[in-house]
Amino acid sequence: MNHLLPLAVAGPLLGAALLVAAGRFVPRVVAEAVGGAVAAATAALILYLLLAVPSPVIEWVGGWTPRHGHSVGIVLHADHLALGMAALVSLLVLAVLVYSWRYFDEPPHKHAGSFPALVLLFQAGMCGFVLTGDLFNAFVFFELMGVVAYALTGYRVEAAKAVQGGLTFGVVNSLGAYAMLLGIGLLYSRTGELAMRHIGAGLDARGAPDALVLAAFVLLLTGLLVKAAAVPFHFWLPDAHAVAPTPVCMLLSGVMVELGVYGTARVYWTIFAGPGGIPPEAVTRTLLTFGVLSAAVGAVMCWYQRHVKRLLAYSTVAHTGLFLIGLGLLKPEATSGIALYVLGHAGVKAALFACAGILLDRYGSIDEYELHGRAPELRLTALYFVAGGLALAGLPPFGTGLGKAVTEEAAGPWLTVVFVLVSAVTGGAVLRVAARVFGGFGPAPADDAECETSGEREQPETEQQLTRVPDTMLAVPGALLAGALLVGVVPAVRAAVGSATDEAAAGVSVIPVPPHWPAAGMLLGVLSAAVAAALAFLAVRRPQHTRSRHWVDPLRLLHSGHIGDYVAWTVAGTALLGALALSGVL
Amino acid sequence: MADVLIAVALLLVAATATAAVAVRDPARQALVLSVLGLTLTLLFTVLQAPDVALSQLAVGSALTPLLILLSVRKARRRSLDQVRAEKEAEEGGT
Amino acid sequence: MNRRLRMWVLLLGLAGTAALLVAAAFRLPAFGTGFHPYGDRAVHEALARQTANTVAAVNFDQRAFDTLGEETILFAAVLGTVVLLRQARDERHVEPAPADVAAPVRRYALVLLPVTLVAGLYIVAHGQLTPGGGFQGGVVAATALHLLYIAVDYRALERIRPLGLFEVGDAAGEAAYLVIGVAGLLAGSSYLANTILPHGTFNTLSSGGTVPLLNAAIGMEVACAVVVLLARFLDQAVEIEGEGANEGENEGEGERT
Amino acid sequence: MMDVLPYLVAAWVFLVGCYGLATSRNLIHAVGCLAVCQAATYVLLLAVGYRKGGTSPVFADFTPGARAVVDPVVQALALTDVVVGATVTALLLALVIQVAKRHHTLDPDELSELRG
Repeated sequence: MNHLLPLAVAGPLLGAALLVAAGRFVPRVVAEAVGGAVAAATAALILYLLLAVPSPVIEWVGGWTPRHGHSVGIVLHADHLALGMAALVSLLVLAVLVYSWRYFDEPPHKHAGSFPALVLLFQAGMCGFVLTGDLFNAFVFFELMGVVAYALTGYRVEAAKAVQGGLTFGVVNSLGAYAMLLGIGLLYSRTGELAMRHIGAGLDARGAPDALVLAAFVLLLTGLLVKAAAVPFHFWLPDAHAVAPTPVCMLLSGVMVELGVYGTARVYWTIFAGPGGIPPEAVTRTLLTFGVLSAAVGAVMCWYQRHVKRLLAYSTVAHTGLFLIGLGLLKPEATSGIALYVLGHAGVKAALFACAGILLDRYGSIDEYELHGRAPELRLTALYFVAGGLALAGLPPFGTGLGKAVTEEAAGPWLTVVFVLVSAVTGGAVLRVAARVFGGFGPAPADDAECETSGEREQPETEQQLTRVPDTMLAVPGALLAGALLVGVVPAVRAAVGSATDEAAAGVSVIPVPPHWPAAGMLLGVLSAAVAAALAFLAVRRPQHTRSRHWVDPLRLLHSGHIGDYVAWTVAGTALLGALALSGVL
Repeated sequence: MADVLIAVALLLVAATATAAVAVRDPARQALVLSVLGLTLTLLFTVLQAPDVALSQLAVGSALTPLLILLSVRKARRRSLDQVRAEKEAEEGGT
Repeated sequence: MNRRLRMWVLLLGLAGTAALLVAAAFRLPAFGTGFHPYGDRAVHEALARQTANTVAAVNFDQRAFDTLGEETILFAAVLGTVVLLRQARDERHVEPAPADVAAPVRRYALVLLPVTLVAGLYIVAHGQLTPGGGFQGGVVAATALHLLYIAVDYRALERIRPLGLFEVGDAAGEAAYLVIGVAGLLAGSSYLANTILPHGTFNTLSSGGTVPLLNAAIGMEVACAVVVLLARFLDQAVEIEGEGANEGENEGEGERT
Repeated sequence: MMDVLPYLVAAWVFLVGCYGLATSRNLIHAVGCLAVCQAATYVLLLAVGYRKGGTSPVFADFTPGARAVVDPVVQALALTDVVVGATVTALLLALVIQVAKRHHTLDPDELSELRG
């Protein structure tokens, strides 16, 4: 028990309230510094709780400690996995605030503090979501993250695409959230409780699952998988991530989407893993199907992008698919693996977005074709970009490589093929961009803007087009990549992540040794990095010529930017979830 | 007796919700949503939830429809502006 | 995706989801017969703390952390709206024309204004006793101010609506809630603990410990937030014009007073 | 019939809202449909908490223990939900206004900048 735990949420909120109240009186520098200080203080608090207090930290907010095993309050259940995620969120928020130091053109008139305030609210929402042990409270924070994220996505109101992306994001995510709330209502009707553990116990007490449990499971997962952008719930993600301000993309792709996976894991472990929940075979089938589908669609779509931020967004879809596969295996080793993978991916993906932001602000374009050969002078950025691409492909000793290797070992040969291919294709796409944009290799690709979003003629997000890249914008991606590297090389991180996931998933099964670098996994990591480099080389040498038809065109046409389509797919996805999990209750 | 009231309120909610979707003009939809807010208020009252009923009355039947109407007004004004702007924009290329 | 394909995907999805929901409906406890362990405990604890309106006790005491999240969502949405509906560089302000209002309408609205305002404050103050509370009262009070728009015109509303002050009020309400929470922590109990004040006598205005305080904080936040929210939408609908009506490029920097 | 009617109404409202959202030809209308979807959640929550013969859980006008009351917890949840719904609607409408400004249309069929 530790009474300081709620401050991980209340602290950033207080900072945000302060920034809004005082934002009209203080200059921008002060507002941004206060935002950074509050984020740092929160990160320090969370790290203290993570490192110095024995797990799990359980706190009944309002002092409603249970009597006779029951309470009327809200419980925060912060085991090491939750605190680790909260720490990741907070550190990334800090990195983003540093990166966006004096970033935007100009803050809204008389509202100097609004961007840092929104980011702090985002931090509070994400921390609340990971720390809470109460299902309805999780919904509240889920909505909070959502609301802030929609506003941040549309932050540059003058950009037509940005407001459209924000709206699509908002509509699809809100629909998911309402589905989730229906699921919460169903569970409450069955168990009369809201604390996740008590709901789980209540279900188990009733014996075998029935249609109600199935419906609740499907509805909860709909909400969480919309957030996690699993195919076919994923359509909002590329639209939002391609257009959101770069610092916001770093948060959205780096950690918010992964919180959908985290939420799925938490809900399954705590509520549905018992005999009254959904049987493991059904869960595995469901999550593997959605995972493989997301990984495949994400990787293919990623390869065929020329808008660099959209390309990175699709690679997030692909990697989230891999995380879902790892989770769906329901093996402790795989769970540890994806936890490491998420950590490494957060650093790498945020760094890549940061580099894309540098390109956008320096050249006023984010289009691979248009930027061809234009950025040879950005050596450090080029280095980061190549390192990021290799890390994404799973090259040891990056954290992504370690996570991938550990998960593959638990996944068996067929899924290993998926892991290698998906990471090679997404990494290869990034390397291809690097080769063309920074190296100017290969002939300039022909322009065929038939059915795609190009990134030409974008407005830089900074005050003017940058002539020199500020040090903060260069330092942050470096630090993030270094972080991703540390995850891979420091054995203590590995051991801590391993024990944290084991503790969190204790209901699933028991285990054993902390994750280590498997020899085969290392080789496969090198192999996928090599495949990625080869793919990039081939693509640069033989640019896609203008073709009237292409086998991926139907898939690309599905990504139509049409809200109606996205909603239809979301509803269909719910039905698919139901169909896949159905056998579990028959 | 209570059951009959609840059933009536429920059916009213279902009917107005359907109407709110079927009415395709946003300004009219705002009015139907306002009615939906009222039927929900009625339902919550017979379900013995006065607190929720009061919020729903304030929010669902007043605030939300008002915001929708203001948005409609803004969008309509835009399209009027647009007609005027169209000619100038031709050469400017926005 | 063409319309027909969308329709097929949608209908398939709706059919599947409908089957799921209907199957679940038949497994739910029959309407009105469920068992409510949490609800029963909540009633018991609310009475133990002298809060007559148990819904208020749940909202502001037992699950006060939810309400914190809820108010933060409101706060964030208002902040987001302020940011999203800011005057863009290619837009300018136009003064709305004074409007003629029919005398009976004006009288009616002006009489209603103080009544509504008082009703709003009453609803806030009695949140722990009778249905209603900070949220409902706040909305009513905020709506009251807008009767002025109906009664006189937009400019009259703007005069009594120093937006900056309301924005600060919105943040102050949020901050007050957070600080009351911290007070519980500093008093040696935990965050948002309702133990720093005596719980008072059942069914009186001062009962419920911190419940009335939190209620007031919410009332203030909601009233201010709704005013700001409506102001932004009204601004867009009444005052801000786009480049379409804007002849000169640099008129867009129009400052507001 | 009364045993399941409230739940079926909730399901109907949710599905009809989804249908409207997917087939909407106007973004403001779509946001309205989303509000309809949300109405389903209120109906479900309050229906779950209802108790036959129970009164509202407010003891200002009768002594505690005299009568059964309906579940106050779901009412608190529904209250939160109402607020969340209103704010989300407001924020989405703000985005719709900007879409109308920047794209000069509210018809989703005509918004085709983001594809592929």
